[in-house]
Amino acid sequence: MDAALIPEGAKRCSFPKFMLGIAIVGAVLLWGVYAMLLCWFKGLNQTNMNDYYGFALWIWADLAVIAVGGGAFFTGLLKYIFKIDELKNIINFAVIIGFICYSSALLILAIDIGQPLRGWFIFWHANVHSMLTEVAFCLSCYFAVLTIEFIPNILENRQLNKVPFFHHLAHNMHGVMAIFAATGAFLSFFHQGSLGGVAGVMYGRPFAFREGLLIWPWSFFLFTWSAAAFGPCFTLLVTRITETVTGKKLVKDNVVHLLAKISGWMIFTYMIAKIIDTWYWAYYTAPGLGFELSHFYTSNGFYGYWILVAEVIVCGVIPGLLLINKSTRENPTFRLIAIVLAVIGVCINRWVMVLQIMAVPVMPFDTWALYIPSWQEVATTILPVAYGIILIAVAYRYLPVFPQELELNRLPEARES
Amino acid sequence: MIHDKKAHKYGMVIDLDKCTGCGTCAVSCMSENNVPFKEDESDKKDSITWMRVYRLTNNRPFPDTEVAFLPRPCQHCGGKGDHGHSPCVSVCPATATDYGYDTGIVSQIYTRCFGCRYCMAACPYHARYFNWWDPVWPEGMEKYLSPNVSPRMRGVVEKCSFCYHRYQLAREKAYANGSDEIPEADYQTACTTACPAGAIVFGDLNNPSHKVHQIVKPDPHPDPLNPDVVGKSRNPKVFRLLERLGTNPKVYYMSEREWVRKLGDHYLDGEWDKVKNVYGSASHE
Amino acid sequence: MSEIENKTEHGSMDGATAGTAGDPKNDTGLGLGVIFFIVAFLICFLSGWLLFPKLLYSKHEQPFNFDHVLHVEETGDCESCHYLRDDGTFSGIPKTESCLDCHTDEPMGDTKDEAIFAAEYVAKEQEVPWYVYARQPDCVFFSHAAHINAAGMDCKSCHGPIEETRTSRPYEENRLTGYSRDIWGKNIWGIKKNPWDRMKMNDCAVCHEKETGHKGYCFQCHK
Amino acid sequence: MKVDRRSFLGLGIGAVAGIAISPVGAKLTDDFSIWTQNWPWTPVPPDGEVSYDRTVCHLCPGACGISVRKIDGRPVKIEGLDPYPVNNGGVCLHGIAGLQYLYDPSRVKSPLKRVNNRFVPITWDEALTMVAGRLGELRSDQQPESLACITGSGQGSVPGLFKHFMAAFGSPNCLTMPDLESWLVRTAKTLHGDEYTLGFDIDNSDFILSFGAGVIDGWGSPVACIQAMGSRRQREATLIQIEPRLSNTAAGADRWIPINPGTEADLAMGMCAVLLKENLFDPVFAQGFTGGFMRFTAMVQKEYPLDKVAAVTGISASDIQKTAIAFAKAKMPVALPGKGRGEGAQNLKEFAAVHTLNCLSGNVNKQGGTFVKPMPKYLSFPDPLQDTVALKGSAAAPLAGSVQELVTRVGKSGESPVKALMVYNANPCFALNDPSGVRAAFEKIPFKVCVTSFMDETAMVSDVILPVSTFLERMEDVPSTAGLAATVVGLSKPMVKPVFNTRSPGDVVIGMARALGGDMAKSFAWDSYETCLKQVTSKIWGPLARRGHVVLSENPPVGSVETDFEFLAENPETMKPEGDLEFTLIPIDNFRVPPTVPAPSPFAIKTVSDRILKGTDMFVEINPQSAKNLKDGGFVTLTTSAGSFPVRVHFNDGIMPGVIGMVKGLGHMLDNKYVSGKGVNINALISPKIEPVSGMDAAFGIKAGISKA
Repeated sequence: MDAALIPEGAKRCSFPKFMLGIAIVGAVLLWGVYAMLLCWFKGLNQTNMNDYYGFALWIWADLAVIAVGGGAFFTGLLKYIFKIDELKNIINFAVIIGFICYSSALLILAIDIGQPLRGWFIFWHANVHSMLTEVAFCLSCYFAVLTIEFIPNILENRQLNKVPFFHHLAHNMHGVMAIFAATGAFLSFFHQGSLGGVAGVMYGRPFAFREGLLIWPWSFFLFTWSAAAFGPCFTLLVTRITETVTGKKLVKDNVVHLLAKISGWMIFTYMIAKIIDTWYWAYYTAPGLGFELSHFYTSNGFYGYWILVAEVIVCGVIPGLLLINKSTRENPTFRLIAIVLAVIGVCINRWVMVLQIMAVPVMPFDTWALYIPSWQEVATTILPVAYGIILIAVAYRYLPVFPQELELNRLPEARES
Repeated sequence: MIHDKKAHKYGMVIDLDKCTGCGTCAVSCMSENNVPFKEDESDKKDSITWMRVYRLTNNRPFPDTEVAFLPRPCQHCGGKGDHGHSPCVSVCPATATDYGYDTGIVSQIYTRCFGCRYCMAACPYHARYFNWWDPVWPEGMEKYLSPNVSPRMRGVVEKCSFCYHRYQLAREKAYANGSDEIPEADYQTACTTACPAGAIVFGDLNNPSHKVHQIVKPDPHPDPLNPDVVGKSRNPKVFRLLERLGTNPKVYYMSEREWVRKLGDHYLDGEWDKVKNVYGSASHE
Repeated sequence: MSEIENKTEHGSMDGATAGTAGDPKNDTGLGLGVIFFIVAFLICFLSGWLLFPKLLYSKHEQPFNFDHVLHVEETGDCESCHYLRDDGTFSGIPKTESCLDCHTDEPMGDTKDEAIFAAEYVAKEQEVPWYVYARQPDCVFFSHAAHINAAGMDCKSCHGPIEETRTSRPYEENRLTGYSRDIWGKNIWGIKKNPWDRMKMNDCAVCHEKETGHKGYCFQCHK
Repeated sequence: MKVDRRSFLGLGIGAVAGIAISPVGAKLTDDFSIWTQNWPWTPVPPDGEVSYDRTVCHLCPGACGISVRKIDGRPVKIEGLDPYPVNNGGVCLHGIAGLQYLYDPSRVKSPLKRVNNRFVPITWDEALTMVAGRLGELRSDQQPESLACITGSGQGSVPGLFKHFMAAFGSPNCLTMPDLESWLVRTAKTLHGDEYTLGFDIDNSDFILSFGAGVIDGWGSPVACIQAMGSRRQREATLIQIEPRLSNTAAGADRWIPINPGTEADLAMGMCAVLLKENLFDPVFAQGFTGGFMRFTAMVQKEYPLDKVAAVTGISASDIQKTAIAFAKAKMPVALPGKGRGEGAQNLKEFAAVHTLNCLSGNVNKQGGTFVKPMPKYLSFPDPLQDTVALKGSAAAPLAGSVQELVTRVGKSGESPVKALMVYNANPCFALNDPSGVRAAFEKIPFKVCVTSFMDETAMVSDVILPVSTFLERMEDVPSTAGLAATVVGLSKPMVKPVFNTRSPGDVVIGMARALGGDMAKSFAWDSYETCLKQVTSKIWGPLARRGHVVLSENPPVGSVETDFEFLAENPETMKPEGDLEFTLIPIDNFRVPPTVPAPSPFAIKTVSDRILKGTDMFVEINPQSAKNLKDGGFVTLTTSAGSFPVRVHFNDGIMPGVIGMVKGLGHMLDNKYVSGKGVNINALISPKIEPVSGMDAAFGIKAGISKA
C-alpha cells in the first residue's frame, strides 16, 4: 500500500499492521493531548504542583529528555569533529532521538508555563543573568540545528529524493553537516550546562546550590558531562529496542561497542567528578550554611540516602565500569544492564536536581513537602514518549535511518517485522 | 534622579514577642493588595498569602512547650553582598522582577511574568505565590478592589511588594508638597499600620532617624566570617531568617527568647553557642 | 552518505530534468510569475499600510464635542480643570460636579454640544462617559506630580497641543488590545515626530534615561 | 499564457514580501503581546479621588473606630481609626475584612417568606404586613407574652428598640445571647447589686491573673486588649495565664499554669482562701463587704484548703499559694474571668469567685484595677404606651432567664409556650450548645421572624426574614462593652448606600410596630430610626454626631462598693464537664474564627491554620502523651454524650494530657461556599447544662471519647 515510500530493498511489516501499532500508540498520544489541552485551557490548577513545587514532574521530564537526548550532540561531535567515521552508522538515529527529545522538551515547557502565549517573552525581554534564558536560547537554537541535521535524512526518502532539488539539497547539507554539528555541540555544551546551572545558582536552596567557576556553578559542567556520558547510552538503548521490535539487526556490533566504550569512559570520569562534587558539597558547602547532610536525607517518607547510593553507585559507577570493561561491554546482557542502569541513573540525577530540591525544607521551621503528580501531568509526560515512538516508527519505515540495515539483512529474510 | 540621591533601603523589623498570631497583618495585606481567595484555602501550599504567619514551637513536651508566631512577608533580599542580585531576581528569565536600587524593594510585574516559576524555586522563604487559578470574586465583591494594585491573572507569580503603591502615593504627595523627602509616617505598609500589637516597624534602614534603623542598627560592613552577609543587626535580640545563605533580607526579626532566635537559621551542633552572643559584623573585628 | 542515498542518486535523474529552468519555451511562465508577484506584492503592501490600520482600530465618537480653545480662554490654563489634588494624585478629566462650578443645567452658550451636556448629563446627574485618549493600561502607575512638579514638564510634552483643539477627534480603540490609538501613535509604523506621538513603555524609558540617567526600575511605573 | 507553478510561486512570494515591508508584522506582534497581558476577565478597578470616612465596627463587642478608604465614594479598604479611645489606630482581621460582608454571598438581598420550605422574595410592605398580622393575632388572643425576642447584645439603641417593642407589645420575654458583657452584668449583680457592670483596666495593671481569659485571643475588646498586651513588657506588667491549653495568650504570658478543665472556680476560691488566711486582703475596701463575708471566709477555709484545691485543679499547692500571694502583693492586680472570649457557656460561680479576688485585693475603681461601674445610661426611651393587653402580658412571669433556658423549656413542652419568636443579630441555631436541639425547639414555635443580614442557620428555620443593612450601610450608636474600663459610645454611619434591598434594624422595628397599629404605632411615633436615635441619645447626641464618639463616665467611679458574699458563701456547686468518658473536650477560641454573628469572612477562613481545618476536615488537638495508638493527622471518631463526629487529630504538646481542644465557630451551613461546610460545630458535641443559680448554660466542656476511625 505504501510500498513506494519504503526505502528500496528494505523489508517492512504490512501497512495495516503498522497502522494498528500507530493507532495503539496514537491513543496514548491523544490522551496526552487531551491532558495538554486541559492544562492550556483550564490552567495549571490541573496539576498537583503548588507553591512549594513550582518545578515538578514536567521540569524533571524536560531535564531528563534533554540529558538522554544528549546522545545527538555528542555522537555528532565525535563523528563530525573527531572524525570517528564508524559512528555514521548510528548518527541518523541519534539525531532523530535528539530531535524527539528536544521537541518534547519544548512542548513540555510550553505546557509548563502559566501564560503560554507569553512564552516568547523569554526571548523578547530576556534577562541575560538567568540560566533559564540561556537554556531557552540554546535549546531553541539547538532544536533548529537538530531539525537541519534531520532534514537530509528525511529528504533521503525514496519519493522525496526523486525531486532533484531535494536530492541536491540533501547532498549539500550532508557536506556542510560538520558546521552544524559543531554549532550543535557548542550550543549543547551551554544549554546542558545551563540546565545544571538552573539548580546550581539557587543559593537560597542549599540542596541545589554549588560553588563554581566564574558565573557557572559546578553543576553546570556536571550536567554537560553527564549528558554527553549518558546520552549515547540512551541512543544505544533505543537502538536496541528498535532492533528488538523490528526483529532485525540494524547497527553493527563494532559501532555499538565503540559508542558503549566511549560512553563508559565518559560515565566513569563523570562519576569521579560527581563524587568529588557531592563530597565537597556535603562536607563544605552545606555545612558552611549550617546544614548537616542528614538534613537532606532523613525525616521524610521518601528521600533517603538510598537515592544517593542509587544515583552514584548503582546507576553510575557500576554501569560505567561495566562499559569500560571489554568483556562485559561486549556481552549483550551486561551491556544492556549497564545501559539501562545508566539511563535510570541520569534520570535519578535530574529528579534529585529538580524534585528533591523542592522537597527539602529550608526554613528551620518548615517541613518536608512531598508531591504526587496528577494524571494530567503524567499524561502530558507520557505524550512525548508516544510521540517519540510514532516518529521513530514512521522514520524507520520510510527513511533510510540505518545505513547498515540492508547489509546486515541482505540474506533472503524469512522474518518480517 | 535615582543615582544622584542617597538610596533608600526600606526594611522591616518584627517583634516576635509582641506578635500575637492574630492574622490581622495577613488580612490587611490581602485587602490592600487585591489578593483573591477561593473556595478551599486550607491547602497552604496553594493559598496566596503574601504575608504568612508561621507558628514556631520549641518542640519541648508538656508543660515546657512554648509557641511563637513569625509573620513572613517577602524578605526583599539584597542578595549576596547586598548587591541587588536577589535569589529570585537573578533567575527570572523575562525580567519580570527586578531589584529597585533606589528603594531596595523587589518588584513583580504581573503583565511581564509568563509563569515559569523559577523565582519560586529559588526563594527559600516561599514568599512567592503562583496564580494556579484565575482569580474570581463572588458577584459584586470586585467592587471593593483597590485601583492602586492591579489584579492578577491566572498563570503568573505574585508576592509582597512592601505595599509599593503606598510608596508611589507618598512620593506623589511629597512632589505635590514640593519636597523630595518622604516622611517616615507617609510610607508604611498595610501590615505595619494594621498590626494591633504594634509588632511591626517599617521604614528606611539607611535613615538613622527612622525607628527601624534605630532598632536594627544594621552593620554596613560585610560579616568577616561570611562576606556574602551584609547588614547584620548590631542589636543582640535581632536576627534575620536564613541569614547564613547570604540572601540579605531586609526583614529583621526580634525576640528576647533564645530558642526563637535560634530558629531563624540552621546551625551545626555546637555552632549556636559560639555565635549566639556575636552580633553585627564589626563587633568581632 | 548512505548506500541508499547513493542508489537514489542514479535513479531519479529523469524526474529532475522536468523542472530544470532554462527551457526557452517557458519564458512566458517567468513573465506571468513576475506579474503575479507584482500584483500580490502591491495588494499586500498597500493593504498592510492602508487597510490594516483601518481594520485594526474601531472608531468611537466622543459623547459630544469639547471645545478646549473656548475653555482655555475662559479658565486661562489647563490646571483649572485638570489639577493635582492635595494628596498629589491627578484629577484627570473633571467630573460633572466640577463642571457645575461654571455650568448649570441651562446652557451658557448656544452650541449643540453644550445643550447635550446640560440635558443629558447635568440634568440627569450623570458622568460623561468620555473616551480618554491617553489612558494607560491598569498595570501602569503614572505620576503626574512627578512629571509636573518634580521634573517641571508641561502638559503639551506628552499630550500635545490639546488646548488648541476646537473639536474632539474620534477615539480610536485597538480591537485586539483595547488600547487607545494614541499609545502606539497615529503613525502606523510607529514613527515619532513629536514627543507626544507615542506613549509606549519604551518612550518613557528613553526619556527617563535621557533626563535621569536611568530607565527606572519596574515599580517606578508599574503596579 | 499558462498559469503554472511559477505563477503561484510569484503570487506567494509577492504577498509575503508585501506584508513583510508593511507594518503588519511589527504591529501585530506588539498588539499580540499586549493582548496576552490584558485578559478581559481580569477586573480593572476604577481609579478616582481618595477619601477617608470614619465609622465604628459592630462585628464584635469591641466597637473599634475604623477608617474607610474610598475611591470616588467606593469603599476599598478598612483601617483602624487613630485616634480613637478604644483601639487607637489598631484593627483586627475581621474588621478589615468587613467589606467582604457587604458583598457576602450569603447576604439576604430582600425580605423573604418561607413557602413550602423555600424562601420567596417579597416586598417590605408585604413582609411587615405579614409579621404584623401574625403578631397582632397574639395580642388579639390576649397572649402577648407568648412572643419572645432574642437579640445578640443587650446594649445600644437598637436592642433598646426591641425591648421597647416588647414592652409595648406586652411580653417580658426579651432575652440576649450570653456574651461577655452579659456575664459581667450578672456577676456585678450578684456581688454588687443591680445596674452595675465590670470593667478591667488591663492597660495600666501591673499584674494580670487571667483565669483562661484569652486576652489576645479575642476576649473583651480584642484590639484594645492586644494593644494592652503589646505594651505589657515595657510596663513590666506580669501576665499569668491559667488554662488547660497553651493558647496564644498563654504562649505570650510570663507564666502559663495548666489547670484541669472546669476547675477554675475552685482555684479562685482556693486563692481567696489563701488571701483570707494570710490576711492579704485590703481592709479599706473590705469596709464595703456586707452580707456573708464572715460566712464566706469560714466556708472557703473549710471547703477549699490548699491541698484539696491542688488535687482538684492539678496545680501544686505551692504554685497556688505563690500565685495568690503575688497577686495580692502586686500594686495594681487584676483577675480576669471568662474563658476564651468569655462568651457563651461559662458559669457564674467562676466569674463571681474570680471577681472576689479583685474585691479582696481592694484594687477596685482605681487605675490599673477593676471597675465596678454603673450601667451606661445614655439612652432615654420614652415610656411605652401599654394598653391593657400589654400591661397584663408584661406582668406575666418570664418564661426563662436565659436563651438556653427558653430553648430547653420550649423543647421539653408539648405545645410551645412561645407562639412567635423574633431573633435579631443572633444565631442561636449555631451558637448555642446542642444546635440541633435548638432547631428542634424552634420548629415547635409557630412563627419566627429573623432580622438579619445573612442567611444563617437561624434564618434558615425562620418563617420571615427581614434583611438588615450591614454595619457599613447604616447609622447606629455602638457602645463598647466587653470589659473596658470606660464605656465608649461610637456612632456608626453609612459608608455606602445599601447594596441590597435592606433596611436599618431600627427602621425594621419601627416598621413592625407601625404595621401593628394602635398603641404599638403610637409608641413608635418616630418617622425613621434616625429621628429615634437623635431623640433617645439626646443626652450625648451633640458630641456624638460631632466627634463620632463619646466616652461615658470619663471620671471612673471612686471608692468602696458594697459587696455581697451571700451567693458564694453558699458554696454553689462547681460546674464540671459532664459525663464519664476518658477525655475532656474543651472549645478553643481562635482569634481568626469569629464565634457567632456574623459567620467568618472568606479572608478570615483563609487565615485559619491547616492544623485546624484541612479541606472540610476538622482537627482536634490532643497531647501526644495521651494519644496512645493515634497518628498525628489521622482520622478519629470523637464521641460525647451529645453526638459523634469524624475528625482528625493534631498533636499539640501545648495541651494538657487528657484534654481535647477543638476550635469553636467552624462548621457553618450557609449559602456561602467559602465558609460553609468546613469543619464541625463543636456546640453539636456539647449538651447544655443549666447552672441552677444563674439559669445559664454552663457547659463549657464535656467528657469525650476518641477512637480510631
